[in-house]
Amino acid sequence: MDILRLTNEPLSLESISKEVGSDDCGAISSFCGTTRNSFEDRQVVRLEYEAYEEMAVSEMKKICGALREKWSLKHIAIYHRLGVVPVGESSIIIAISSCHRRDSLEAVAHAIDALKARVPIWKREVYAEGGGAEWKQNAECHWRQKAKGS
Amino acid sequence: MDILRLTNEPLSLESISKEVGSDDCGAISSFCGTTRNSFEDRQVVRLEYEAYEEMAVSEMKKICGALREKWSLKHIAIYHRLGVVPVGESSIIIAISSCHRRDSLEAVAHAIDALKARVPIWKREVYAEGGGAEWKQNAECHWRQKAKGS
Amino acid sequence: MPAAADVTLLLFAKARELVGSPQVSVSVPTECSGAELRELLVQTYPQLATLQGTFILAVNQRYLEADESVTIRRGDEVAVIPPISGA
Amino acid sequence: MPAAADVTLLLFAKARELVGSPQVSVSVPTECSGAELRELLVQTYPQLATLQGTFILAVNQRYLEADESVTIRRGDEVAVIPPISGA
Repeated sequence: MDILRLTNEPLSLESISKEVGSDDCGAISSFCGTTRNSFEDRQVVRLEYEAYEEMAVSEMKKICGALREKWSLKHIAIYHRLGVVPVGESSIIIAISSCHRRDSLEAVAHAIDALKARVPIWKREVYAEGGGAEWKQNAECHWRQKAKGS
Repeated sequence: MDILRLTNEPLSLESISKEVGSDDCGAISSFCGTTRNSFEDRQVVRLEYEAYEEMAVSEMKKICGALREKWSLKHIAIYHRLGVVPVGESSIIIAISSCHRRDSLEAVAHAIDALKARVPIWKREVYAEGGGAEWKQNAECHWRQKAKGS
Repeated sequence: MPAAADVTLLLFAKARELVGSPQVSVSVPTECSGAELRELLVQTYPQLATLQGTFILAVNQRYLEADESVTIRRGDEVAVIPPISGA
Repeated sequence: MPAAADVTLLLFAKARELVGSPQVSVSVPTECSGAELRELLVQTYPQLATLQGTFILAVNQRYLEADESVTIRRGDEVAVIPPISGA
């Protein structure tokens, strides 16, 4: 089962972890991305996220398909938060269950990389003290890399 | 900060994750090992764990030292449950925070491997329907591997 | 004149800010490449010029590579996608 | 007779079940290798024979390799450690 959600609500690692839990699997690996309080010496007040929602979910489904081709996984949950995400709170939680830990550990690392490369979600970083705001770009964005290479 | 605990109480991924969270770090990776309901076609009723507690904590500290030599980590939490762990509940939670995700993702994978190889904790698997109980052995136990090699 | 189709153009993040709207209607050729379509959109919306070279397009929620050809029909959804920054 | 010391012997998991106690007092040589100490403990507690070849020892909470020499003092803590199965 793939559980893919875009939500404006705070994310709960406990409940997402329980969603992927299964009595016949012994491993749950997860990754939690949170809002940091600074970026290159500038104080971050909050992040604001927006998404091309339908396409984001579609791209997440493709990621799940690719993960399942490579690893033996039970459940995959990918939750991305939209709207304002204050400092210290989670913008992304990925949790994956498997019978053997290697599968879910490797799959989680791959999932976050793939999400940062392909899922159409954008982050605006808002700074303190009149420092303004800025749309960010993932280093992993899959066409930024192509542009660099050409 | 290293948070190392052996406890007979249920483990909470949410609260352990919060313990390692930090406003200046954007990544928390975690691993959760749970009691599976079967082992090689036998139905497992529960697991029972015991530890050489002082040495277990000492070995966990060594693991943390090794992790910090290789990766840039903020906080490391390793919680292992002792006593009875029913099916579906967690026996181990490892959560690690870092500024960059690669560090905590790789460190968690390494931590669980190192724990299974070196930390003196033992698991007794109790089976259903008069199937008895059995002390288990990790494939990763560091001297089982040496014995095989010689 | 090659055939054209009226489509919905979705704009996100910086693109939305530059154009001043999250979506507009626009006429595009029914047969073209990603690069051609991108060029045409910048001509139609010069405000996107500062993003040129960094944005990519999606047609009906599917990424369109610069060297890829696509058939577009009336009512299709085209999206301007600036470099992503999810998670 | 080489010098001897009385130590606390801790027993865990299967070893505890075999010997029937979590800890006992035992006299061991003050200088020996891991292999020698293990051999002596199996002689002292034949119940451990079924674990021979699979257990390792720890002295004062530190693993003792078979080919490693150790100095043991009165009151030290020696542990019989069957193959581990944590997590």
